[in-house]
Amino acid sequence: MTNSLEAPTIPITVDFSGGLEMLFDNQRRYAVSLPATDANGKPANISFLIDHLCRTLMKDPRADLFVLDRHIRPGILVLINDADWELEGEEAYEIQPRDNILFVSTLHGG
Amino acid sequence: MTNSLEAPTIPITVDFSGGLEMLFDNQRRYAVSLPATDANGKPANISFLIDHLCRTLMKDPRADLFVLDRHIRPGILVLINDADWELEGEEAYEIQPRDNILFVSTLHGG
Amino acid sequence: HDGCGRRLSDGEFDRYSRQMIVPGMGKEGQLRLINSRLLIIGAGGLGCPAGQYIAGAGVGTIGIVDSDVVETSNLHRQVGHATARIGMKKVDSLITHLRGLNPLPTYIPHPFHITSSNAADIISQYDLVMDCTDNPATRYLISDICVLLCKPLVSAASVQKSGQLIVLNCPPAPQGLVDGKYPPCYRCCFRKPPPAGSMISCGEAGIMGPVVGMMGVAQAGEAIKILASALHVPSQDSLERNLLQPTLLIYTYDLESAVGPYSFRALKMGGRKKNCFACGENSTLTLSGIKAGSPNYEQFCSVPTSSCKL
Amino acid sequence: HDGCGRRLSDGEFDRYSRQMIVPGMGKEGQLRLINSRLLIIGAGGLGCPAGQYIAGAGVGTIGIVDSDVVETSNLHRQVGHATARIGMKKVDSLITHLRGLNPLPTYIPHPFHITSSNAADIISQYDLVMDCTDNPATRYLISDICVLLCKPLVSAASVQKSGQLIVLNCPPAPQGLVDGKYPPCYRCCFRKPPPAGSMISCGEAGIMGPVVGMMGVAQAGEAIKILASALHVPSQDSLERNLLQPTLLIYTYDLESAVGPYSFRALKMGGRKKNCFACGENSTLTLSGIKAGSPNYEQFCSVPTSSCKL
Ligand SMILES: [Zn+2]
Ligand SMILES: [Zn+2]
Repeated sequence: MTNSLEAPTIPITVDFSGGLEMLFDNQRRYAVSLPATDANGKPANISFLIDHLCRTLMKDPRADLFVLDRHIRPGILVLINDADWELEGEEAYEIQPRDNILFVSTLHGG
Repeated sequence: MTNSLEAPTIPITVDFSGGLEMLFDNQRRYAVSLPATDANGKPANISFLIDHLCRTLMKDPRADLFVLDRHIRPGILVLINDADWELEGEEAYEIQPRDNILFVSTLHGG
Repeated sequence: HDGCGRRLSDGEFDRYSRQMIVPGMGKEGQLRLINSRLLIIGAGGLGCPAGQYIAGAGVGTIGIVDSDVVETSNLHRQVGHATARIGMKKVDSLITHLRGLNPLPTYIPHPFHITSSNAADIISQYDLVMDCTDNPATRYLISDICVLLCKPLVSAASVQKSGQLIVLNCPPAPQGLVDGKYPPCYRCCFRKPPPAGSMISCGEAGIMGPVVGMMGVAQAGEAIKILASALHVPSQDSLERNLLQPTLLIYTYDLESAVGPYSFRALKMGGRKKNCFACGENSTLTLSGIKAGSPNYEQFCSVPTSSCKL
Repeated sequence: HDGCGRRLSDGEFDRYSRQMIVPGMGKEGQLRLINSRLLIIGAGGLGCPAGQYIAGAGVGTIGIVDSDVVETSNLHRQVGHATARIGMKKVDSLITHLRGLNPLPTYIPHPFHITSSNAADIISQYDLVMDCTDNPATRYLISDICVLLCKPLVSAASVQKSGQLIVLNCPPAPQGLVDGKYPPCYRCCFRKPPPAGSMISCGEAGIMGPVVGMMGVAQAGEAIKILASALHVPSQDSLERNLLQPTLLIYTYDLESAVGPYSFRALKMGGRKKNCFACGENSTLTLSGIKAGSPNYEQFCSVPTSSCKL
């Protein structure tokens, strides 16, 4: 499959919480049309989504507050349909239509 | 369609909150297999569901705390998939598979 | 004229700095709070925690209505009172506590019942009302007056292990205005009260302190955002903000299991109803009518005012 | 031996009657609370409201750990302190307030930092721990000690307009027990701390009072149910109750709109992890090791202990 404009996409929602929304133009929820496959034709997974978000939605120069070494930075939880991504396969989880992916920064204040 | 044991049913969940759970054996959530049609062959609606709940699930002699004159008693909100039933057609709303119907008693204490 | 141009004193700046640096609050939001007048009706399980955060945040004028006196059985949940103040009027006891926390606001005690006769006179002195009462008749009365006086109403209730919260009439729109999307009043959401005897009374049902506490703090949170963001000022802008999705928050506490997926539910309610008795297009509700005894709230609710003060 | 057979005094009965009649609480639950020992670590924005409801509910012994003194900038959210007590140790200030609310519990001040050296000695004196602190190093330390001493931990945190709450290690299971479904510890859920500098510090981020207040009250609610229902007592029965669905509650406050569908979310977390550094099957974590300085929590978190006390 080529990266043509007609490449199929997966409709999902992406949420940012716990302060991460500040990195994404202070918007908490995005409707995202995610390319269904990555450059190698493999089904879009969480890794690919994170990469996609950095390329298309990140409005802040401080990308390292979201991603470190191409992985989500420590201290950010990833929730797939409100379940910890560790229950779903982490970065390898293949995105399904209408999935909700939530990125939430863990808090320490009190 | 007859009322045979093989009559098709609609799988839904029914929740009770705000104290109404006390009328239903202190259980907050029930998985209900609702007959798809009423005795007259009309699709199951909220009215039919309320009647069905009184016949099959109500464990308390105080049925009038839930139903008055075959209508839900004043002071109880009915939520269809977390939306006020007035947005969905009230008693005439036709139940869909996997619907969640919530009955919640309005509170006045404080 | 709204006083939002003045400087903050050093004392104010010290005290409010941690909330002023929150994005969206700022000096402007803080001055709006300082220049606001807020009425808490009920100094019990909801009014105590609500009052603490309202006073802490620096709302400039805080009125409190309650006719009761502090009793021992209040103190597991009415955390703005104290054992040494048992027997004192609740308004005086709570103001004592709040003034100790923050001496800067002006505190106004209204040590009597809110009634059809006095409700409009009291509520007209404030910008926003918090319903922290404990019986349906008073809840309908307060909402009706708020409709007629164009005041936003932050309403909460709690019994036993359940709590409810809803922001009503915000931003306020004049009675009878129904062509478009306007926010509901209490009657739009709860058209009829429960029949006499069907309510699980708080005296027999009991109440868990943190349940009513959560609702009281949540009320303060809603009131602070409304005043600080000027969401209570009628304007096209405020109407467009998503207060137009009226939400009833319900909290269900379970003694047998930890917080879980159904502890909190946000229920989508409708907007203003064309045929609403209070705010709808043919409403005959008036301030003078209410003062003269029409409608009769006690009769409408068919129950005596609850004798259990939560 | 648990004291649950004794009678309630008239004073206790008066004070606690409204919560004792809640189904599932009763005299038995009340006596369990009275016979419980609870530790609040942090007397700030979380610890103040949490302490009010813990004291109000009648938990018999309440310890409070904090080394700070009350400052003016605390008072918009730390509602258990007072302007007249600025400069006083927070533990003494909060105990003054709580004793005024309810003189019956025994209050134990621990007016110093919790550290690797003293944590086990303090925590071992209590049945349940509430983490109301403000920095990751302390949070990992507290959780590790709770794992080793088999104490349930009710953990909350809040910054700016967000709050989080999770019940951990409840019912407690011995370190290394992983064949089956056991509840997670803090490290199971939050394996690695954020790198230095990536945290939005509370000093620059600010904090809304009702947001941290909601989390503190919610913590009290979870702690009360655990103690009153004996969910902290290891047993097959308590393991079968649905604490096995560990839930992270997140609260998002929006200054621009009223409470709505995403204000609260209940996130499903995993259970105990086999490879957890603290509670997993090959864990080398010990009390003596911690006391001797291993692991080094400050280094693990790579950040100095936060200087902003919420
Ligand atoms: Zn209305
Ligand atoms: Zn662990």
